[in-house]
Amino acid sequence: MDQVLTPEGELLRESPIRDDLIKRLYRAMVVARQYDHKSISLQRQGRLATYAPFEGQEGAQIGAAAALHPDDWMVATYRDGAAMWAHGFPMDLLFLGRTGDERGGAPPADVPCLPPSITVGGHMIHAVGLGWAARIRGERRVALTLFGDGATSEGDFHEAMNFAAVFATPTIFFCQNNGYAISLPVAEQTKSETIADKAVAYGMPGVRVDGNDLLAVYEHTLAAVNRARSGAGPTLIEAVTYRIGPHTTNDDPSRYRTDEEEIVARTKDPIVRVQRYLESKGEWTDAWEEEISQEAARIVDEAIAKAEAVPEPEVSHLFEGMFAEPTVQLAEQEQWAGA
Amino acid sequence: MDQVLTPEGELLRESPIRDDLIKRLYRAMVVARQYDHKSISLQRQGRLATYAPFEGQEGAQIGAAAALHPDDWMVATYRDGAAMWAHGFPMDLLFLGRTGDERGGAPPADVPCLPPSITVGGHMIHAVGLGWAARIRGERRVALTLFGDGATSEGDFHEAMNFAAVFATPTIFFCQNNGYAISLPVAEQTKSETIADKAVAYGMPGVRVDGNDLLAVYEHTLAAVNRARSGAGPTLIEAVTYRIGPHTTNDDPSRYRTDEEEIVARTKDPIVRVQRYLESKGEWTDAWEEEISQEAARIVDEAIAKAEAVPEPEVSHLFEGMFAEPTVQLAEQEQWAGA
Amino acid sequence: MTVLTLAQALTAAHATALAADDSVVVIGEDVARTGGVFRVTEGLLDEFGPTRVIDTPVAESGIVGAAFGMAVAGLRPIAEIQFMGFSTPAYDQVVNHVARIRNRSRHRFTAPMVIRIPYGGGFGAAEHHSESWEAIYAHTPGLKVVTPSTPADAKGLLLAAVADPDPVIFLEPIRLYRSVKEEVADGWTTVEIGKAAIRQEGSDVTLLSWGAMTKETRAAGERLAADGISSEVIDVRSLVPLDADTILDSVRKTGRAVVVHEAPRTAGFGAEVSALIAERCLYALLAPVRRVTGWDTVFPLKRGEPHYLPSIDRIVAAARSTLEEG
Amino acid sequence: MTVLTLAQALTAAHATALAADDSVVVIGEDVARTGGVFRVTEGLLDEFGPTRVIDTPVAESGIVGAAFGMAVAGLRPIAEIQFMGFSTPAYDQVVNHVARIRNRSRHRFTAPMVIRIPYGGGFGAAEHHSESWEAIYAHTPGLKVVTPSTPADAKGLLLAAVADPDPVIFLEPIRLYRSVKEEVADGWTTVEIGKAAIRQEGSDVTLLSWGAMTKETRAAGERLAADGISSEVIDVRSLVPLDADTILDSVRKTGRAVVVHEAPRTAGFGAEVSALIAERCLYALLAPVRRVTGWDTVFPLKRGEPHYLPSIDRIVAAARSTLEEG
Ligand SMILES: Cc1ncc(C[n+]2csc(CCOP(=O)(O)OP(=O)(O)O)c2C)c(N)n1
Ligand SMILES: Cc1ncc(C[n+]2csc(CCOP(=O)(O)OP(=O)(O)O)c2C)c(N)n1
Ligand SMILES: [Mg+2]
Ligand SMILES: [Mg+2]
Repeated sequence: MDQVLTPEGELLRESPIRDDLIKRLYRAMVVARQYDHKSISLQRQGRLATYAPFEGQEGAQIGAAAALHPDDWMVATYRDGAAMWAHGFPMDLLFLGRTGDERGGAPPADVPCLPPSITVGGHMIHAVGLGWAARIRGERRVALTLFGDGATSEGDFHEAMNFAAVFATPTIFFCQNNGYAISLPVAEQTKSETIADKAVAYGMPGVRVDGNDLLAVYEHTLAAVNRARSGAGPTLIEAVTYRIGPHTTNDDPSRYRTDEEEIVARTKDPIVRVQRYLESKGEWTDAWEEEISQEAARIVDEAIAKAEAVPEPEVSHLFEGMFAEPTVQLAEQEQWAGA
Repeated sequence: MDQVLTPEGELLRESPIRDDLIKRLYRAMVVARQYDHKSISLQRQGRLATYAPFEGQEGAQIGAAAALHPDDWMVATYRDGAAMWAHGFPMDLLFLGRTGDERGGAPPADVPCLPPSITVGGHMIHAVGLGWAARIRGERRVALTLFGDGATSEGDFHEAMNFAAVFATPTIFFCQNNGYAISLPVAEQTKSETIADKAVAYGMPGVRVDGNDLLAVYEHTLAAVNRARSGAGPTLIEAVTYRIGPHTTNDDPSRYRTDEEEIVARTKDPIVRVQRYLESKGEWTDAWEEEISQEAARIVDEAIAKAEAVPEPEVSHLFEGMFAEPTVQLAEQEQWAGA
Repeated sequence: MTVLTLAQALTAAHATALAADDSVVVIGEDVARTGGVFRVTEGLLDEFGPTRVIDTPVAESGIVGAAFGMAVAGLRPIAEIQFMGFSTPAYDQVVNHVARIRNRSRHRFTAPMVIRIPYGGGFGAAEHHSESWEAIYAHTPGLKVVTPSTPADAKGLLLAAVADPDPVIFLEPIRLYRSVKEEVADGWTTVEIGKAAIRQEGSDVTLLSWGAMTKETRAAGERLAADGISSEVIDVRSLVPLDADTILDSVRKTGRAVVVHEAPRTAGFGAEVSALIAERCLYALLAPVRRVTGWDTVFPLKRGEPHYLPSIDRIVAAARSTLEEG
Repeated sequence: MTVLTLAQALTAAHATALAADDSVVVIGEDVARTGGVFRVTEGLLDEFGPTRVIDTPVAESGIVGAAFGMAVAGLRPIAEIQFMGFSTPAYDQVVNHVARIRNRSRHRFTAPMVIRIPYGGGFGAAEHHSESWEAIYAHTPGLKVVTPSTPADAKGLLLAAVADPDPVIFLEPIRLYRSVKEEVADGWTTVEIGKAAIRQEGSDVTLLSWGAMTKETRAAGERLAADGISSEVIDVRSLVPLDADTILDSVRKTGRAVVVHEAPRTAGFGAEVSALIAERCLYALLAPVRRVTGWDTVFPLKRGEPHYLPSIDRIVAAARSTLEEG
């Protein structure tokens, strides 16, 4: 498992990443965590529907997103709000979606990020098709898909990996191995030594990185992105991380894991280690932390306000999304529904 | 790729297999090939529906089947008549099925062999469940499933391999890599170096053998069967062979491969090499060949006669297979159909 | 007798089946450790052990395909799909293998298994968690399709499904898991598959529904009764086989019918019920059959839900219209 | 104009679309090298090259899922599933993604793609090669579902489907691929999706069908005409959107209807058509609507086929019964 920055914040080898970028990504992780924590409390207040926390996975998501160009495709899941926001998906739309509103699935025209996939496994092949299309159209865009360890058990993972390799599509398979598929630990999901090893079955390079190590994640994702962009084909990246929170706000992890395990996991926090690193280089101060956390709070609060300002959907909301032009049946049913 | 017997019939290393068994299996291959050739001519005469020839794959199928106990499960495909027959599936039922009659799918109670799978990929997981059940019930039966190279592209292959490995079911995945999925060559189906390599993704042993080498196939399948029976779990076997004939009697291979390729493939015939080997040991004579080929002709002809003696199905044939007890709707519909 | 919710009745049915028959196994995602998303299989792991209560990787086709193999080998698997929206990856196994092995092998091999699928909306869930696809299963020859709406039916139908020699798609109305409580018989108790239940006898109009919609339908019946309209309320319960006699006898008596379901309207199972009624008792019909259904749209997320699900008002209005017309 | 079979018309439509629009790609199993099992894509590889005419590994979910990604990215893929029996592995992609991305993203992302599926029986095929599952696609909000029964419709509907901004399930009646020939317009020509075709005007009874069954239905119409019974023969053609007006206007005129399909009866699309008719023009009905369908059985293998498919006799008998009754 490749690591650049230890949990204690020391650099194991020279990183090509400049400190100003590291500071930018550190700030992004801080914003993401506030978004995550705020989402949980909003859900408790009944202002959001079920929420799937990503605490502990900020390094993986922010590091991966940072390796993309703005016009590269991102195809992510219900747990990837940090990555999606970092790729330009407006935070207010993430909140809006979580209130239970389809309007949260419509990013601006210049944000090539699909709405989060709720089904596990089905979305990876979409990133194959998106990248494939870019190549057919002569664009130099790549497509990165995020998914979890559990998704690698679905047949669709196999078909997506195989198509990507056979057709050498510019696709990056970014797996966040956060230890569990709801209650099932990775050791009971597969007998392969690592998830990265699965790339062998497709003649695809597979790399395993410390997913809580922002620098390692960024470095390897960038390499995979460049490889894809150059036409050399797909890469599987296994980012080893941990889901600090419950599977969703409905889940009770005590049914399947120990507090000790969570305590140990917390010592590997992806944000703390970057803070320590920056501090050691004199790039981190309490004042700056104060500044960015206040900024983060403002960003999150503004996004919530914007999301909650969206009026309740009308009856037409159900019908208008179905086709470019409503069918006779839908027009008729919309009338009945309105009556 | 492990090989014991060369195309010229010379033994590369000592084989544990006794000559009388080799003679028995040689005879089985001869019968199988006559069944195959006869099926093609019957199809041409309109006496069988579409047929999928297995010429060239007799070594793989007879060798694999020989490694099973009579009460082990076999789950095979439309191209595996040789293996099914060798495992006890009556030849007349194989013919009957090919005439287009569901009654061909009902082997005797003591033959644990499912009707051939027509869908590609879906049946492998059945061998996982069958083997799993045997273990739960405390039986020492194993389940062997035959499938082609093309089937490894389906998501169901992935889920079957993963379940078998995770739950250590007594399942043997026997892949006949015959070079093509209809028109698609293996090199365009996957970028993994070999199909056996795919076992790595499941932490499962994978072996690659010369599928035209009866002895190598038998040895490795027996090892996998013993391993499964001992509770050590599943194995993937890639038997490298070649489909000498068309995909089915509807197919025209000249659209996707050259005659040269077929000519070269014929030099690796699985039957000829065993004949040469036996001859070298003084175990093969023209007289014996004459004897077994006449016997084979008799077996095949009797099976055809038996199959063609089965009367045309009545209307009730459609309805009686649906449930243990017909539903009110089916009973009603059967009346209408009869009227 | 014990007072149980529908979810508790299902748990009891599982425990009863596992205790009564060694060949019964429970298999699915998170069914063992956590007792399932809805806790329906809670406690079974402790009581019956990991050999018979099995947590699987996330692979629906694998779950159904493996359970199918187990069933062919003589076990009686109860497979759980976490939500109906996730039943589609297993659809090929269900349609092409589970539903067909008996016919393909002329009874030589069979698949006595139950596939449990929580279904329906109304709880503000994420996408894919509120689907009602009963019609796509009911249209598949070789499957039985049942859905309970009371705790007693939940236990009785599940045990009947486990004992059934053929595969049964067992649809569990999520919205009713905890909303109803009633006395349920202890031990082994069954409800015959293929029989509808008349929840309320009446003479003016027949109201037909199944699953969660039985709740609004019964309420509509009460609302109509308050206005002196006598409705016969039928819980179809078993879509395949369908209890046509009970349905047709009722409509012959009332001359009017309203079919309610939350699945999309076009080619929903309500079309079969409506067609059946009009084809079999046209001359008894005093007014056109009305269908009150979900719309031909994707099931909406939480905020749109109120506009989607058939309401008591819509059912009442449809029933009234059949009286005004005829 | 050129005289073409239905299969040739489809080939022409592919060539026309590929030539007219760079964003069109053809993807599926054996579609390039061999031109597909039915040779419908014959010659396209040579003319348009491997970048746009793509042979894939055997993986239906992969085919549809990759085509979906391509469509979202602005291409117009035509994906082929080899036989309807093999469409189920892709069902999850179709139902949960292809049919939903527009709604999920409020028009921000769309999937303008065509999924071609040869379907129906009557040619003595192996298991899984004769299915008619139109109902399970018609029941899925977000999909259009069409099926041509003439060469001209085949070309016109396929080009309309390629040009459609939404996903279209394009069902090709295998039995008709080579059995009919007619003049087909050259170049780009379309048939509007959502319009039924009246193949024969009549006044006594309306005969409705789609796909391969239109053949027996037309023949039944002729048989009836010989006996002085005037039948209006309608090729529904587009199941979603359904041309209700044409269907209902006809039944209001004739007062009698027979719906024919080869799919299993229960919850088949015929139930929707029958229900629609009885719900919308009950008072115009002189006799109950009759459904002439395949049975609720697995589609039989070759030897049983004659007992399964709706015959001209069965259609004629059903039509007569509507006249005797009313
Ligand atoms: C096809 C499908 N099956 C089941 C589910 C229910 N489900 C939601 S998340 C999840 C676990 C996924 O685990 P993983 O891929 O590791 O992602 P994580 O939740 O850990 O981020 C499951 C089984 C689903 N959403 N889709
Ligand atoms: C699910 C499914 N998709 C497609 C087909 C059509 N089909 C029949 S055989 C075949 C190729 C299978 O190739 P392989 O697995 O190598 O077996 P082989 O025919 O070479 O023995 C295909 C695509 C099918 N039967 N099932
Ligand atoms: Mg996980
Ligand atoms: Mg092959």
